[in-house]
Amino acid sequence: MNKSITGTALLVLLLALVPLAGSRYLIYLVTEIQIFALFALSFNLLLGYGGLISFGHAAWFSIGAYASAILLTTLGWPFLLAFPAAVAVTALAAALIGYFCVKLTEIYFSMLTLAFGQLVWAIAFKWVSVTGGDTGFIGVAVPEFLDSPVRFFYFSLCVVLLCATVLWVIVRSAYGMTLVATRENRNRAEFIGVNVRRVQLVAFTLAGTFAGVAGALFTVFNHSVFVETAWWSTSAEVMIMSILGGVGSFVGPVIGAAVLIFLDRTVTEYTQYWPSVMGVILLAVLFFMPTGIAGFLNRRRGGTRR
Amino acid sequence: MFDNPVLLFIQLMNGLSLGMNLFIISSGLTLILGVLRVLNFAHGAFFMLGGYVCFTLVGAFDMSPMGFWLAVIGSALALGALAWIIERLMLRHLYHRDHLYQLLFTYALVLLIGDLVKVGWGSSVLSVSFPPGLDGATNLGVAYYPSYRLLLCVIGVLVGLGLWYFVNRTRAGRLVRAARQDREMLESLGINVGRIYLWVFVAGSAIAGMGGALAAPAIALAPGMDAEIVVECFIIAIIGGLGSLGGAFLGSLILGLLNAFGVLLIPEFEIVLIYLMMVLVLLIRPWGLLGKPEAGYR
Amino acid sequence: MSKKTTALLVCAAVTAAMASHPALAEEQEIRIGALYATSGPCLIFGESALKGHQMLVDKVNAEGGIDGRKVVTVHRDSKCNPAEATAAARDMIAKDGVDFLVGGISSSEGQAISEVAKQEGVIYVASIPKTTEMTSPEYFHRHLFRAAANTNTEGKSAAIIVDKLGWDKVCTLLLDYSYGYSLDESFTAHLQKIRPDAQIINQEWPKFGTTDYTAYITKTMGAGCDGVFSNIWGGIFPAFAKQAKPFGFFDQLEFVSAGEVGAPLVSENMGKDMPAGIWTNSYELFYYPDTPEHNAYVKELKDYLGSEHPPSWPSTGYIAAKWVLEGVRAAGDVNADAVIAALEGLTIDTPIGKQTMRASDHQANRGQFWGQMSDSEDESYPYKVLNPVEYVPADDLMD
Amino acid sequence: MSVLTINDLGMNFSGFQALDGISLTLQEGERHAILGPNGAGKTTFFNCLTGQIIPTRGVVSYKGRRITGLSPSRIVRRGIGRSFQRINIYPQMSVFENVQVAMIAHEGMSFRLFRKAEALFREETLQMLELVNLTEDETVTAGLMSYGKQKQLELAIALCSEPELLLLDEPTAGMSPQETLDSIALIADIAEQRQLTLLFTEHDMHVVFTIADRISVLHHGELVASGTPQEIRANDDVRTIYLGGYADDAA
Repeated sequence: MNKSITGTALLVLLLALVPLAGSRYLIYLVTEIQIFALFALSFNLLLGYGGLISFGHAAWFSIGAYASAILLTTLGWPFLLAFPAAVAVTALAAALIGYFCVKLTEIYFSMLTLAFGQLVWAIAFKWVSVTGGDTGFIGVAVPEFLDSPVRFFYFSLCVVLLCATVLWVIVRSAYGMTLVATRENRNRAEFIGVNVRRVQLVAFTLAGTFAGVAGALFTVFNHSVFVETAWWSTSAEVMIMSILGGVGSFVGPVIGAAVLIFLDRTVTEYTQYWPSVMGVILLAVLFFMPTGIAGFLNRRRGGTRR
Repeated sequence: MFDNPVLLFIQLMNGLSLGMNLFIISSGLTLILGVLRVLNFAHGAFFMLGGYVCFTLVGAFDMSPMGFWLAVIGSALALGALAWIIERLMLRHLYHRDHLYQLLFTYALVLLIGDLVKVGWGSSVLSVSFPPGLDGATNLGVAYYPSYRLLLCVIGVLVGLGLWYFVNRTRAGRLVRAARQDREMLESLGINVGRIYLWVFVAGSAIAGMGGALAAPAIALAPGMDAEIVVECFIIAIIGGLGSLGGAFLGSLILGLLNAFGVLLIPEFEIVLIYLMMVLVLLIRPWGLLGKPEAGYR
Repeated sequence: MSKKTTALLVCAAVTAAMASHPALAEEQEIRIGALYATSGPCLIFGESALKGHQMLVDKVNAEGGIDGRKVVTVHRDSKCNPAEATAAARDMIAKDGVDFLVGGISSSEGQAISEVAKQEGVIYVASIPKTTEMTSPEYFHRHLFRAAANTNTEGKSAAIIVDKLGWDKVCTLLLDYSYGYSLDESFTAHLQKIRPDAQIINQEWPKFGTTDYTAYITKTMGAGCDGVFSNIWGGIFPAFAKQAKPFGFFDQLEFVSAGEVGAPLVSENMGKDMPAGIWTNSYELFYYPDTPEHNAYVKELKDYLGSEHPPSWPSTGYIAAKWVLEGVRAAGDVNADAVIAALEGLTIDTPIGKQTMRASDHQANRGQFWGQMSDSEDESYPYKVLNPVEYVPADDLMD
Repeated sequence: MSVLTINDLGMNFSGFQALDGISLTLQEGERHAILGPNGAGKTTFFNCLTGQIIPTRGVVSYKGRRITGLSPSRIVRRGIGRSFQRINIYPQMSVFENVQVAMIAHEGMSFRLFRKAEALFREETLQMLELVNLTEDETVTAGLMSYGKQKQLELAIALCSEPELLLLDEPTAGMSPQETLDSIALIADIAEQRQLTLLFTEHDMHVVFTIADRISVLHHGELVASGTPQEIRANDDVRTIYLGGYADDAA
């Protein structure tokens, strides 16, 4: 156990040194990786631990993003109030919509999350006066203490690490084990007295909340919110990050996010056919590394329990 | 606007013809979804590829009177062949795997086919003109209506009847229905379910290719056209009932009529309305209007 | 967090650091970041505009650069997505050390890049985005310049033509997103001013991303107007026209279209399906005007692209790059403040005539070519052309 | 004191009458076997009792309180445990975790987000494993164990909710004769220790007649006969329907 703690501590220390490397590109790159790593971790709570395939996880990312933009700019709330409020709004939305989604199972659950995700996109697209419509919500009022790449890097790092730790504790908690049980065998879970739907609703709300945090961070990072983030391709992207990284391990999605964002930034410099590169990588993972990068590494080391 | 009966009639025809057009396109998706239980994101890409192949073939047959129709058949065959290769080489190794992997496989196809089109046909907007004699309108007594769209209605109904007849009246069709119900049971009876899956995937893709070719004259072929159509196909599949051909027919009609009459009633919110309808159907009848609930489970 | 996975993350971070060391910017270099989409639905424009940009840069470098300074273009793909455009713009500034940004196609991309330019203090010349929102007091900042015509110019030019055609009952067919809304504003206001008794009796708003326009076509035909003002732009116009033709839409109604449907490439793609008699615009036309600067540009473009009838989109990239280079020439330095001061009020020669950059809101008085689609007399070009055609200047239409 | 009362239970699957008017009462501590050929409706009967399917007719009440219509999780919390014909355990979790998560659920800790699970109810879990002789398999991944051991694990999981009534759906199906003997002895012993009421379906005549103190026979969804093993053995209709007339040599 302590082996992985020292490993994590080393990594966090290294991450903290990134801004000192003096390259703003690296700061922007790692900041974006942090945000999408949190987004992927929140998604994997549902997929890896709960066995629930959501096609609409981008809905929470964009609700968190729009909520923070509106609270910060249109309503002019102070940041330390607006940020948590945006996350709370997302949590509420996730709980409300989750209540309906967990009523369904298997492909119907996925389809309902897709439908709600697209509904969020359509509302964001049409509600021009509030969300800026297809042009997006441009020019978010970012507070002074966050207005430099380095300062925001550290703020984002702290928030992401805090959320990751909370997620880490949750997946190893009594609830976490119960959630895994509902994935392993829904029927048996019901027969040990567990209300499976409520367990899944809690997971859905938690996943939505942490996705909302990532969305709110993305707003401050970009100083704007774009309606494209609510389109289903964003939900597909976060799913690919988790699969690429390995849904079977807690850190899998983080690796998947890092690899995908890094490739996304660099491959396009060399070729306009980056979609094919992504397609080939996806095929390679599907056929040769089904447990993703983390799973592949773990298996090579004797495969410990996640 | 309701006082103008001619306009109402024409809007109805618009809705019906769009519905039939959408049915031709989405029927392939429903067939594959129903039997293989694979959510084929690449269906839109097959549709797009069908349009581009038709463009090339029309050019090759350089508009001999039957040129267009040969191109349509050619596109269907081309997509069927491509589907055959994809299934044999890759997809069939994923059947025993979790649905997620099949789904991501089709998403990888979307990325690859998108670039294939860009390399093969370049990135500019291409246009296939109407087959000779069908670029005008026919007099329906009440009003003139574009002949090509009327023909699409007929073809749509024919495809519907053809599929219905195949699935319900032929021996192969019975096997397909059985494969949909219980794959293990069929395998235990010694029936090569793999071959059924292959031919269903090939047929579904061929229909999508044909749909692309038939739609080509009425739309512009451009990169990215696959993304829009695939969401509409999913909406149709859900409203009608996952895997139910009758459902796809009904879902297509509903979407077509909604598009036609949405313009008259609520143009502002049509885009929101469609997704709201998708949500409501899933909540009230998850298995869709004509679908059957799977297990009698609570 | 197993040992092995942390090792992997460490080496990923290190390789990123090495690859990220900003290229050492020698004094003399002028580094321009060209943000044009080369993938995604709008790549038609991105690829073409980038070629125009590259053509000018190659020519300038061949002539020894600007006062001896070599011009370097760094291209990143914005993928027709504002979030990607934001990330690409940031990387260009942070990693590739660009001094200027050009590009952006849709208004959302334009706004996104403008926001990054504001934060990073880098000059951004918008090549294609037309939304007036970008240069509105709320979003305008001193590092932003716009080479493209804006929706005021386009909407008012269309109103002038509608007035000239003498329509009394007007219909509109505008796509249901910001481009449609801003055109509606400028067109309606100007029409009210120059033709008070003209009435807009029916407005259709086709859904974003729709592929079937028949419902809007027949409703518009049923409204009983003299003509239709539409912004169904060049990329999707072929689908609309082919669906409208069988209904006799273009026989019954006159048609004025914004969105560069007059671009030669659109005519070529549509061939005989392109309806004759419609009025529309284009950024540039290889066959008009017959001026020395324009003929020289067209010849260069023919050689550069190796096509007899070059498209109009390269002119957008060409002119935006020209503004940057002339700005540096006038300022004698790549320093942002110096170039901003030099650009304000600067007049430059472009293939489509003289352009002046307004000091007040950093917009060039970019006009557009408007004309009526008719058959071309030139046998080697069997497609429809704009004839009659004229360049509608923007000076009193921009606001 | 009657533990479980079922009256006029009926289940109609759109036309097919799976269960038709079953009435039965179970006394505390009773060991009641349900006999019946395949397709007689035994599993449907169990599913109706435990809330997986809502019966179209009839009322089931447990310790005097109605449970028809409740969800399985609520029924289990009332004190009814169940094992399944096809084993229902958590394959990728360890044997220890399989039992531990049931303990957590029983103690109402399932929604404790921040309580570390690793050491929770360690003793109770180990005791339960000992009860079903799975102590040395603690760290084994449940899905990899032998069929017999998985059945024992499922029994342990069912016992975690400290049921007073235990429903066992063919507990010895697919077992070798020796395994059957061991598992029967185990079940009888545990039932004895914990004063459990048992309701189980079983094919093995030997098992039924050694352990059950009352037997009911189900045929085409109807309760054909109900009584002590001797009465059932002597009952002619049972003999013809179920035992096919060779009952005398089976005795």
